[in-house]
Amino acid sequence: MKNKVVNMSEAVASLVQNGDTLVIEGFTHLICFAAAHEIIRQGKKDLTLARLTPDLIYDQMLAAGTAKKLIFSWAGNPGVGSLHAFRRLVECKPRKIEIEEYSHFGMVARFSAGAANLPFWPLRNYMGTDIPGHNPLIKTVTCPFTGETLAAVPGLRPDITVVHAQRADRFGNAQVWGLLGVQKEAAFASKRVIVVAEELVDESVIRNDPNRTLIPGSIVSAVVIEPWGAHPSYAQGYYDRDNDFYVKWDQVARTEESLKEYLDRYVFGVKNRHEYMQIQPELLRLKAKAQISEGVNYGY
Amino acid sequence: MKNKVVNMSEAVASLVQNGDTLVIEGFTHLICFAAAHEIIRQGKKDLTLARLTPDLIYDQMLAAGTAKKLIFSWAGNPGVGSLHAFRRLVECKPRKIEIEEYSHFGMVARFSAGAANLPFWPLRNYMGTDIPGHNPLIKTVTCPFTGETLAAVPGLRPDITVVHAQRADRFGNAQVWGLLGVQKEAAFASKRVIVVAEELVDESVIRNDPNRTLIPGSIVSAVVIEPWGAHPSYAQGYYDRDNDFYVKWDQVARTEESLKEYLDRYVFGVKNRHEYMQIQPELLRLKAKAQISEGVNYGY
Amino acid sequence: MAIEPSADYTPSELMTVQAARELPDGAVVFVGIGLPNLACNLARATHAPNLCMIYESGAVGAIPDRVPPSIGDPSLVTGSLMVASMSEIFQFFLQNGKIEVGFLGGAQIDKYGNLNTTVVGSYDAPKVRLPGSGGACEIAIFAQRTLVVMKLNKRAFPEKVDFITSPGMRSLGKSRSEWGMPGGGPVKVITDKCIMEPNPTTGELEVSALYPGATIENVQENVGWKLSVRSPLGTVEPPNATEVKLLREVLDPDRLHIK
Amino acid sequence: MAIEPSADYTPSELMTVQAARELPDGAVVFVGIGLPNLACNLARATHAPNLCMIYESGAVGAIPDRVPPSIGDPSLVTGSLMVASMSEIFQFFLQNGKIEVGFLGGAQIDKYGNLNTTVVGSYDAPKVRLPGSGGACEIAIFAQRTLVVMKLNKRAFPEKVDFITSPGMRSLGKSRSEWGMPGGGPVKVITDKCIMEPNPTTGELEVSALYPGATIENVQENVGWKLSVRSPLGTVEPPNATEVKLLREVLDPDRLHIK
Repeated sequence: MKNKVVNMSEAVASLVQNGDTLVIEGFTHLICFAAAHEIIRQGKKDLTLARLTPDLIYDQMLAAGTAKKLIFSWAGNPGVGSLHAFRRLVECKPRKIEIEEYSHFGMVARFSAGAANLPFWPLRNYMGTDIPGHNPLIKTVTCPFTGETLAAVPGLRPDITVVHAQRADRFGNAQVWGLLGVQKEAAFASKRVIVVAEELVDESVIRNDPNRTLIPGSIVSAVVIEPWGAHPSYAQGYYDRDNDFYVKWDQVARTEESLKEYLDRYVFGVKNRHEYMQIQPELLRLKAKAQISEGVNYGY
Repeated sequence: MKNKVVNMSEAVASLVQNGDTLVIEGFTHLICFAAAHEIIRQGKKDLTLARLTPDLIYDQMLAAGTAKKLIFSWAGNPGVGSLHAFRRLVECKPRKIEIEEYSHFGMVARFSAGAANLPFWPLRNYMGTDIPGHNPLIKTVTCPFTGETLAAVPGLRPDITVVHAQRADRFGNAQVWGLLGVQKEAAFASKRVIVVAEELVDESVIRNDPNRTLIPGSIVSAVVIEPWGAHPSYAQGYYDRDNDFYVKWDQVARTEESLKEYLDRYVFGVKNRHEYMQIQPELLRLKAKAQISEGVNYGY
Repeated sequence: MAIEPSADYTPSELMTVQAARELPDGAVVFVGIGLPNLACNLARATHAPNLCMIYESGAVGAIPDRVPPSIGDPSLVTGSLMVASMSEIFQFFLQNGKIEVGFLGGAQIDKYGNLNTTVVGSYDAPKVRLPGSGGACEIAIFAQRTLVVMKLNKRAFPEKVDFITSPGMRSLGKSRSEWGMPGGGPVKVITDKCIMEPNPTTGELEVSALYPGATIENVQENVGWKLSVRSPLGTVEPPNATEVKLLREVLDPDRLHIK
Repeated sequence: MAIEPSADYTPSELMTVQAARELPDGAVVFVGIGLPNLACNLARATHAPNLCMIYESGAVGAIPDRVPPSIGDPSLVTGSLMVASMSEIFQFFLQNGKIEVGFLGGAQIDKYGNLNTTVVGSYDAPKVRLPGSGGACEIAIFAQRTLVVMKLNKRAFPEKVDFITSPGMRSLGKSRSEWGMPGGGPVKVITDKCIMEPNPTTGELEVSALYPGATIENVQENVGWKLSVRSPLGTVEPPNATEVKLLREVLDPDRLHIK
């Protein structure tokens, strides 16, 4: 296999195209803000952003004008409240962006179908709710054995998915522990995959514990090594979630002006994640304490 | 949660009923021969045995007269050749047992649907083959989005599934590494689950590395601690596969008489797995060598 | 455990205690953040030490050593029993009927227990755009029973919600059984003045117990439909000193959730 | 690497070497046991050090340090790159088109490359009951291309197989594209006397290369349909000394697979 390590700027320039359907997943855990910031810096546009929880990361990308459409299931600031940039775009008629809305299960099903190369995924869901009434892509399918009517959602095949991992080798074999979200499904569903890792490790580290591998290098287009690349999200065993930042964002995003100031300083005002960390040395307080698991025997 | 540890005899007596659909899974790895032997000893009958690879374990159960039906996808002796007891039952007209045959993907799909409580599972398979022509449970479903015709198999919901694991706590939280097969899907699909573990560990060992947990105690009915319970199959990190036994089985199973002698000596001739190991001290040569993985940091 | 009643308690504390008491020991509970999380931890610390807490983020059997600000907090993973992928959480746990109790809340709940967490006003021209379903829709459909925890307020308890995100006992003209919903729906709505339960025949939420000091009039003036009242009305044990002390000193010392 | 031809080699060695040479460096290969496994390991040891070997058992990027007697051998896990569940193997890898090369064999192959591993005789009254599909059916349908490795023999190469377990270029009256099969099918059938390839138009297997010393007559007398022969016929480089030495001394020293 060939060495796929590049820097974030190269990865985004070569693999993210205007108009792409882009996925940066990670459920609370391992959300790759570093990739989002570089996409904003490079002025990518007309993206369709898909993600269960748009979270601050897509609030920032929406505010920066990168997107024409959002596919999602929960658009809030977890534990805090609203996503204000998102709300400014949808609390008006007509909306300033397209939206396509599911529940979490529906989004998980869309990624699962995409990863399995199936055109749809069946689920027993949505009866008695107003969700399908506002989304024509939630249809029904009849079970050929029981005759039951089930909900069905179409497979989602992103052009590009960014997977943040704790560690990866230079070929893209990526290992994750802690919350797994739908990162594996999103990666296998995607035409192209960028792995962003906290730490570059030798292939032998991966081979030392193969059950930890989330995605194999064979489906990966590029590897970016970006310590602290998920801040203000977190990486189990590397650094804690910056809950203060999530609270602060509620104020930052409340007006277009304060949000723009944030982007000017922390996104456009730095060249890369390294500089982002340099101007915020206080973030090092989030470094994880050690709670190391014990090894298991892979011998025979 | 309550302590669910019982011995194999109690677990089988209370949880396996005549006429049940029974699954003992494990793909080459972690096949629970100890449970099969106890089921044979207790004279259970009219079972429907489901498993991707019937392997020696179901060859023995078929020979012992426990089953009325077999649901499977590959009935051979891996790396060796035929399952002779199986062949004696099906190479005649009419067959002496019912069979229901899929490919591996079809069986995986049946367990996946069962675990997800779906009545069917779609797959792009079986076109141009004679498999569906001999199995009316392979049907088709039409995608509501693209109009494509896909294959569909029905969900499989066993009455009882035996999951062999490297280690478990007394509540049934079970951890597995190495090959995972379809054990998780089979367990979640099943009405009742017996976990058989090589080693009883404290709950704290499970909590020390939660990403290794294959199935949670909340779906487990009983826990049996049975070292060497998978022999002649293997348990990664505990003992190697007894490849010699697989080769030898080809001779043992070739006639009803020699197979009966085997069962008389190694199944009916012992009370439990402990005695089975005592009369074969040479098996200790299979004990695994150490190749311990490194821990990861779960701190934050 | 002390059974002496607490000298004082806030409405949030009262609601949390009522919710905790609905959780039997050993139950498998799908936990949301905020008061439900506190209620589960309170139950674990008192009568239900073996409660199995599952989060839609994938943490199973979590024992967080801090108050988790989000359902994906790292403290939910460290020391948990299992990490499941979200595909497993929704398919193998929820859709498969393995979740006994689910917690729900929302901006609006109506007389059939339908919940709205999507939009106030119309979907295409929202007055307030809320976050949306998340996992709430499927929790409402699949959990064997759900508990709703919400403060009374006329805008939050309309006769009909603006958008049904999570179906209650009757929605879009059909009952749960007519829709073929596997779960039991909202068996209790725990408010700050009373407990409501669905009428077994009509599915309408009716007052089943009043808190000490509350009156039916207090409740009715905060609810957008004509309330039925069960007879005899159930009683509610106020929080005891142990429960209040645990909430204040151990489970939410920084008052993140209990105001 | 030595390119001196080997002084002697067996038909199995010749087949294994031909199969190995079909594997480009870096390819993702779905490996079966026996000769295909040896062929992959030989390719890894010679021109394709970065071959990614995937087994239906779930081992990805295996580097076994012994000859694995089964596709679920523990040696395939120790030191591998990833363990995938079988659900992932079949859905995310195979059905998702991520497998470039699949190896197949069988008791019978017919003129369209259809393979039978299910039954000789009729399904309901078998002369010989074979193991069945395992993953072969879906490997044949989904792998970007498949390689078949089988020794010539009149019973093994009938005009029509008794049961189609794994579809070839044309089955049950339709071509692969008419069936909508995603994979490319059997691009090469590697026998002990020749290599066959499907005719691009008709899908019939025809002789594309003869091994040194073999004749069309040798081949035809072992095959149950009238063989077409490509013109010009391709040539086949016999095994070189390095390849034979590797097979005999390192990869299969106990002659488990190579007879």
